[in-house]
Amino acid sequence: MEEKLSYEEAYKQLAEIASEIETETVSVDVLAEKVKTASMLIKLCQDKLRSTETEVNNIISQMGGEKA
Amino acid sequence: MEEKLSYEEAYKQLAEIASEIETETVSVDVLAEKVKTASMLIKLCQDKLRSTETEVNNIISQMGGEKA
Amino acid sequence: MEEKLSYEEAYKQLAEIASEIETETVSVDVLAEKVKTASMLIKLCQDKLRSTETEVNNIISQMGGEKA
Amino acid sequence: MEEKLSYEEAYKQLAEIASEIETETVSVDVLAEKVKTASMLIKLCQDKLRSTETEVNNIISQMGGEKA
Amino acid sequence: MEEKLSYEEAYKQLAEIASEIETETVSVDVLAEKVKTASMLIKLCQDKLRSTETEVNNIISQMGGEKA
Amino acid sequence: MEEKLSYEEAYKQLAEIASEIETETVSVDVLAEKVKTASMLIKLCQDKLRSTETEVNNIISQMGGEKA
Amino acid sequence: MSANPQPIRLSQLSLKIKEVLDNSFRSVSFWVMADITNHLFKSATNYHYFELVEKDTATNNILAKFSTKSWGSGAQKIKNFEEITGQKFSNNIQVLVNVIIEFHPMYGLQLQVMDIDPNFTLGMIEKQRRENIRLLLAQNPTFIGVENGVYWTKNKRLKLPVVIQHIAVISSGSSAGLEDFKHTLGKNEHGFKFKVDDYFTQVQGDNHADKMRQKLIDVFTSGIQYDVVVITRGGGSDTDFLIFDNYSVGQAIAKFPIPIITGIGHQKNTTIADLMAHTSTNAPTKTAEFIIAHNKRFEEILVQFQQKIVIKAQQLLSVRNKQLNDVNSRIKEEARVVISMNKDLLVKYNQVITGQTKTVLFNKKSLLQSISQKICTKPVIIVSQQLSEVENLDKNIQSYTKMYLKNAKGYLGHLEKIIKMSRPEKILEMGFAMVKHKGKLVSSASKIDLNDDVTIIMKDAEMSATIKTKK
Repeated sequence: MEEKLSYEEAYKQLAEIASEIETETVSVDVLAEKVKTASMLIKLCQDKLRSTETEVNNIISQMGGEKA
Repeated sequence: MEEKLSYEEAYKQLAEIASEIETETVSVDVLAEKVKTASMLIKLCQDKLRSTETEVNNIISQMGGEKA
Repeated sequence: MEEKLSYEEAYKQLAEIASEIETETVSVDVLAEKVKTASMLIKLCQDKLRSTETEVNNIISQMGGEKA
Repeated sequence: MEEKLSYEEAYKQLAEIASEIETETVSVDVLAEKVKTASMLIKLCQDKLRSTETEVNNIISQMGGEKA
Repeated sequence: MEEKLSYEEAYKQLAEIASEIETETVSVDVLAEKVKTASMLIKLCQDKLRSTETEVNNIISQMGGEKA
Repeated sequence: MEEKLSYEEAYKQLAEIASEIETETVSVDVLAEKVKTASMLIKLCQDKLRSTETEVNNIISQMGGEKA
Repeated sequence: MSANPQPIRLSQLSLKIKEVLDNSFRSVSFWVMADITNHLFKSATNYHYFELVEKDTATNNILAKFSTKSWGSGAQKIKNFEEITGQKFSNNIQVLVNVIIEFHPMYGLQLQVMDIDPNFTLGMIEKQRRENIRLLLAQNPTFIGVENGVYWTKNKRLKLPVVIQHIAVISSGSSAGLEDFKHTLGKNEHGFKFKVDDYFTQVQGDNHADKMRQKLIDVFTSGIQYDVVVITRGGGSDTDFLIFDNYSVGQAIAKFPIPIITGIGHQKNTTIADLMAHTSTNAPTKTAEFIIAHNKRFEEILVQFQQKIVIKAQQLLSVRNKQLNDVNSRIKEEARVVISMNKDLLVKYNQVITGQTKTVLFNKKSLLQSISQKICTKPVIIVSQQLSEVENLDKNIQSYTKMYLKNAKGYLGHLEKIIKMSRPEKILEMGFAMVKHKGKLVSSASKIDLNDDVTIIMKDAEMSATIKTKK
């Protein structure tokens, strides 16, 4: 997911998470995970906005590495 | 059972027990047992809430730190 | 019989006896026996109730302790 | 016969005799005999009532004792 | 015959005799005899009544004694 | 014949004679004879009445005696 | 004309012509519509050299042609014209010019432009522009249209990516506009980074339209996923913007599959390119600002999401916490209620059983006592009633018997009286006499004959007599 994460996809996921949390349809069981994902998506987008193509690729490959 | 019980499921069971006791469909014979189950479920939910809260706060403080 | 009698069953029998005595439909021939049974059922219910109360109070005080 | 006569049966017979005497449908020839039977039935009922009362009082006093 | 005559029968005959004499349907030839019979029947009834009275009083006094 | 004549028979014959005389169908020559017969019958009846009265009074006085 | 007259010098001829022309045209000028060809501008002397021609509209054959020049105030007018119209004074434009006619012995007949009407050209441009718009609408209904007076195109309907980071720029190489654009992007205060690919082409002159169209195709065929295409041209002294009103450029923009942002430093009318593009700005720096603002907006949305998620997550936890506490207290309370209720019920039953049992026994005793009383009292009454009835019968029998005997005596006395009254002695006493005949009492004289002896019996004597007469 992260490899190909576009701003659109990030936006969509963030909007979903925000809506789920707002409407309290998110379970407590996954709330922390959702918040974490959201924070990660925001960070990723912010980094990407301020990075050149090369830097972005580095960030993404690092993150990919962490996940693996 | 406790290990795998989700917060939502635990809460649902709690609400059912509360409703049963409230509508007096619970027999005195099983009242103590029901209250015991409830106490266990409450503990489980509280633990889950607290750990989620801690986790969420950690994420938030990390986010705040980066933003500042 | 007493050992296996549930609170509900005991209570039900008690209610029946009380109703018979209240409406004076009970025969004098069996009155003493009925009163004896009733006294036994009351004792049984009281014991069960007391033990349930103790148990419930213990659970609740444990819960309270954890919450404080 | 007396031994096995229930209170209810005895009372019923007694009531019949009382009714006969009251409506004067009893013959003088058997009047004394009827009165004798009645007196016997009254005795039987009184005895049964007294013994029931004693028994009931015992049970009740025991119940009260436990309750206090 | 007299021995086996019931009070009811005796009273009935007595009443018949009285009626016969009153309506003068009895012959002079048997009048004395009828009066004699009547006198005998009266005696019989009175005796029976008195013995019944005594007997009943005895029973009642016994009952009273027990009741007191 | 006279001895065996009942009061009823005697009274009946007497009444017939009286009736015959009254309706004057009797001839003068038999009248004396009828009157003679009648006076004899009257005597018989009077005797019977008297003896019955005496007898009845005796019975009654005996009864009264017993009653007193 | 007579042939071969006195020859004159060429200069004399040209003088004669000049004289004629001067006589005819010296004090007049003409407003002439014509096309320009062979234009040459000497900026040092501010001289325009060109030809005014008229072409046949059908055949395009030249119908008339004059060598023309303009300088001085005329050249100044042309400069004004260029500024007003945004149309460079050059070949192949149609103009309305005020000309005077000059004849020069050396250069021959020439027209000099004294004035030029910018409005005519503006009208022509506008006319052409409108025609182009009309054609665009008419010929490309699938991707160009107008709704409520507003144009839509396929490009306009594309969604801008949430972030614009990879940009293809179509501009003329090393133009000030491009520099402005890149500079503004590069120095943005948020630190956003961009990747800009240049696609150079001439961005002026109607005749370069095909090249610009080709550049768009190049962008498309590059295979690079550009976020947007920027078409930019700075303002400056250049006045030729006709390329942006070109039909084929407009058409290419309208159906281009990547959002196009125009940044054309244009003071005048919005160009067709602006109308067809996704977004139009009026300067390259504005385009850059637009893009930065767009990205900033996205970042703001991210921040908003962040805030919302943080707040709502905490709210959610707090709500769940409250729910849990509520359920907890409910269960505690209700468990106690259940127990206390059951206790009360047991107490009630206890009371019912102890209290009511005594009542039951008391009631049974009362019933028994009342029956017992009935049985004790009533028989005595019955016996005493019977005794008095028997006594009454006794008395009645006595009195009935006495009455009976008295009556019997009475009946007998009555009969006795009747019989006594009928005795013969009683009749004799009343004065009657009886007659005996042959020893028998007779009541009829039928059997007594004359002279029979009869006995007459009276009260006090019997007498014998003989019948003497009989009637």
